[in-house]
Amino acid sequence: MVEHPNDYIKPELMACCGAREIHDGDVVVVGTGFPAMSANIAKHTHAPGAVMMQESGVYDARPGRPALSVGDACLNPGSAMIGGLTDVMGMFLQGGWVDVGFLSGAQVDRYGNLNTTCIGPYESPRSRLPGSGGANPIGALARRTLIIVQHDPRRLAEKVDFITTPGYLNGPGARERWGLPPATGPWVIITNKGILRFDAETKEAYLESCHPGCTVEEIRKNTGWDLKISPEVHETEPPRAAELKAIREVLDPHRMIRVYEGKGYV
Amino acid sequence: MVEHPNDYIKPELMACCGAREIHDGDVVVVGTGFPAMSANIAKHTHAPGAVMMQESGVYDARPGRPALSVGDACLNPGSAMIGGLTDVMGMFLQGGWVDVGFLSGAQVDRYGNLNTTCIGPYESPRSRLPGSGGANPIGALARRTLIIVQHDPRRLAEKVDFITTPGYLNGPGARERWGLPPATGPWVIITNKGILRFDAETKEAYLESCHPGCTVEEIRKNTGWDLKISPEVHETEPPRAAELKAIREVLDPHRMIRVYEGKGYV
Amino acid sequence: MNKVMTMQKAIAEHVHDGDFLYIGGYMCRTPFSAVHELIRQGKKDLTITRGNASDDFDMLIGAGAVKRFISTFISLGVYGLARCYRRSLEKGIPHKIEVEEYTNLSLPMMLMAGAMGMPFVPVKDMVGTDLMNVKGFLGEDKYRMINSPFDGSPVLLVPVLKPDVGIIHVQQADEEGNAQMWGIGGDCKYGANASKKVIVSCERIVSRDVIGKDPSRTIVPDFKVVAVVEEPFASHPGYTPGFYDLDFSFGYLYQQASNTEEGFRAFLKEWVMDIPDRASYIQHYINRFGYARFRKLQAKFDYGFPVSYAY
Amino acid sequence: MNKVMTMQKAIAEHVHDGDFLYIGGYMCRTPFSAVHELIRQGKKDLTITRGNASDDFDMLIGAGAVKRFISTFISLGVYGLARCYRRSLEKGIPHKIEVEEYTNLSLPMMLMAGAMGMPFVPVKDMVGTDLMNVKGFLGEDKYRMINSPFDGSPVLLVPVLKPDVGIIHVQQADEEGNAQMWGIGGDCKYGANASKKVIVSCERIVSRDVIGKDPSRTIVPDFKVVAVVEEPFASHPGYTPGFYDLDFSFGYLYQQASNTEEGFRAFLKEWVMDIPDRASYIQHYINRFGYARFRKLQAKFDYGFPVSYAY
Repeated sequence: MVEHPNDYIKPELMACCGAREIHDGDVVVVGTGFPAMSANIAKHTHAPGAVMMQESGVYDARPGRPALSVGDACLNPGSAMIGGLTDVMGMFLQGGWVDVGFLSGAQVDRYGNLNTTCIGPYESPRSRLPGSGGANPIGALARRTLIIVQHDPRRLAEKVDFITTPGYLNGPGARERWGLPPATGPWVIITNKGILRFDAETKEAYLESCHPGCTVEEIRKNTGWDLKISPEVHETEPPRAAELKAIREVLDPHRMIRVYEGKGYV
Repeated sequence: MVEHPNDYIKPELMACCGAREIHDGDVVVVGTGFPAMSANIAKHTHAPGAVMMQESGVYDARPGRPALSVGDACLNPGSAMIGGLTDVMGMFLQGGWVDVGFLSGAQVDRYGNLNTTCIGPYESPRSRLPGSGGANPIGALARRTLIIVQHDPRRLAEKVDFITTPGYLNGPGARERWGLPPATGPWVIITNKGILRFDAETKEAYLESCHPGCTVEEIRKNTGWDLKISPEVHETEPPRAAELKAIREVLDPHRMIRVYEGKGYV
Repeated sequence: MNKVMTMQKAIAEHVHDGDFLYIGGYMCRTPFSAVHELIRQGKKDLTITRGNASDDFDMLIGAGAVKRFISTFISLGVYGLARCYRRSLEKGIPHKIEVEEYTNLSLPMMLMAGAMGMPFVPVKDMVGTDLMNVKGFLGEDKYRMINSPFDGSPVLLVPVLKPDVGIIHVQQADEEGNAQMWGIGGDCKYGANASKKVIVSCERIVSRDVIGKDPSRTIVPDFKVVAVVEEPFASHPGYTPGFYDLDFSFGYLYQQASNTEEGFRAFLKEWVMDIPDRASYIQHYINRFGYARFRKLQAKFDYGFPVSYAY
Repeated sequence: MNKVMTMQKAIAEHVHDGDFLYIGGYMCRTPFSAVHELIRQGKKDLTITRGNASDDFDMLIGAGAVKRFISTFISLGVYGLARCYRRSLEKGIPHKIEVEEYTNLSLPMMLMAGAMGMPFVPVKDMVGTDLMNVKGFLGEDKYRMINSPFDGSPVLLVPVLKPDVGIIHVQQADEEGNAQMWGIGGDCKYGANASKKVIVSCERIVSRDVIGKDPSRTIVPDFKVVAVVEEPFASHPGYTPGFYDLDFSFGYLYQQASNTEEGFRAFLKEWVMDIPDRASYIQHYINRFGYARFRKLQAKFDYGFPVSYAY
């Protein structure tokens, strides 16, 4: 019988939700913070054969401190392979070897389309954001894209101001029409309130589970579109003892994860 | 006043003819034997700034023995850069950085088209040869291709059995029509009997000079097409003392070049 | 030919107003001393590019040196959005730069294609998104969609990039410019080789013999290089593997300063305009923060194993 | 996952009749022990490729293992034309193989494009020559000419290659398959990474820690590798930088033997069919030619300098 200690914090729950989406043997493109944490939890629990890479060109890094960027100095010593962007983004991602990619964004819509380019009109943005970086190719080419985002109506928007990264675009068949590889696309949206999955037919995100303490109504109120609810909607499984053990004893002994409390994503 | 010792052998003369076609600062793709010898003579005399590379991926090798192939073990230690075929053939040659390439072949025609594929029909060859290797891209992309070949009517043929490597193809404008880079193509044909150059208008090879001891008649008789003769046809300048010094004291102290005596090329 | 010179001379002689510059680095091996020199010499109307830009590009934009930016991403990493970049695009301060946006797949492929002399290169990303709807100074040439002549499937073609000058920082180079690098590469190898000429700064100049002991580490051959500058600590506040770490607190200093236009100007005066060269920059760093903190940035000793290329 | 196994097992489990194989090497790091095992196990109907083929490909063709050859060039180097290749194409002995001919620019670009997931790749060579007039088993898909959608100029597009199995020999690898190489690369890195799975033979198996001390040397990551075979001297009569030299007299032996069909059969019996594995091959070499000659092939000591990736 699986144990669920109740002394966890929300970022730990979200990291565990991400970890559970990773299968043993998966090739995972990670960024920093949450994604790295989730992938490492998976590696230390149910997916010891999962392998990780950073878009900067690093494969199977052994950082001696938590990496604060995908190009961090601590990713160099001890990694299994270091090349450049054309190696990880080209040979591995475009080459079709990447199973899982983690993404976030300022806005995401019901089809999992992400915006990391601008708030407001592109030509005269209210807020100019960093741009695609590796997000667009990861969303275009990874088999399963895991989206981590804070749950509020501005972020889970009826319409994103700019589609930086392709989800299911304008719905069923759109990715195929554009020639994106088969069996790729958004897999799940993990928020600080619940977990959304994508309907196989409509490609629209629906609510699968509410995190402990969150209600369906609260989540609907905080979603920018008329969110559909799974008939089997249930409570998100809290962090397991083994997952928390991995986080607290191995991955994050200094509990740096606390900095994410109150924030939804990295 | 330049000294011309008369104790040279024919391969030394041919190597010197090749050397004189290399300008200071040229980037040269060399093979083995003659081409390497010619490039090194140039480097030790009038073109100290010339640099050499092998298609196998080696740049500025410092071989401790004469390389017997472009992938020879002796090309590894001491070279300035080692990559792969896409580095030398791709980044340097197709990238537009190569000034001079040396080529040879079983047949060459009046337009400098070369055959290293087959003698006889392609589908049922009398003699099947190695194929293009790096020859086609060098002939297509190097600014000046230097062709070294033994002078007989079968090799300097009216028609080559197979165009492996582009010279001027079927004449003026052909390279341009195929989109080959401007200001590239065959520059000279150096044989064991004389030196042929290409007419700026007709793109046809004509006799510029006869090696000491060879006559225009003999050369015409040994050419497979009706070879045009330059009005200023003259005797090829014999090896200079400085050139022979470089060969005998620096590059080839064991006189391995003797093995080429009687043969026209490597 | 010995190409060793000062950064001042390298930038003055080889970079001209209006040039298209590839500037390498990925937090890793940022050629920051060259970036400072570009600003000091008041270069302007530059077009700049690389995948994943950071504080160095933000500084060039804030200083008004940039006209156009072929971009994939720009941020201050842990310190969030790039302030000068935002001011330029949101408020036109000091002026609004023109941006052409690609991704960390397509842009490196465009540099690779430039290095390899290809006419264009097919990529699988970008399709279906607004990245295809916004076109900057490249206009219709930002990309072309075709149907594959092999199987008819839709294929996105992007153009090649051939910068006028490539500027990179590496661990070591010889006097003629053979440049050797290890660790995170970003798009450095292809960006430099796609460029018409290359300026190399390095932590140390080594003999040609040292280069020849490990030629597989060389990413740019000397014949492409026009200047070699021995510039230890050149990447600061970025890092160079085997030499020094990222300077996180300096990154914070830049973020705080660049929050306001005045703060940015003051930062530029103190760390760039009033500083003649990299040695003085380090001197100023030590005066301001103390040698102990400078020392702390130096890399730990953790050497690997030598190899042989002999026969 | 530990993937260390014998070459016998690696070839038996991972190579099937009719497979498309990329076999690396360029005289340098030829995976000859794998080639012998392919012949010993009587694999047939293989399609094989790499730029600049040599005696290993000639032997596979002579042994009747090959149906198709995607080629740029094949010879015995200093020892002239490839005998078995000629017999196959001139006389149909043992059978006539099908050849698809490219060049040392286009074929490596096709492997690079395969590794990078491109749909096709533009190249600047081949145009205007008979290489465009002869089409083998790829038929019309050998290439396509288009006008550039950017500027209308004629552009040759060649297809990508995605071999079923890549077989390479490197200096060192760890038990999971992270493979490290230095020296002449040929088209090894892209050929291996273009393949659906990779068999790695190496001069020595090293720990993951040793790999991590110099990760920039890694050319194939473990997740693409299905078998790791520790096989010292595997390239003989080819060479491996830092380990042993080319064996010129053995090359002459092969040339002389392969001059006739009978001679080739006898050579195959003595050096392949009657030999169970690489250790026995070396044993036989020493018995036949003496340890002194074997010793002479070992590389001189000429190590370079270690580097650090630390921060």
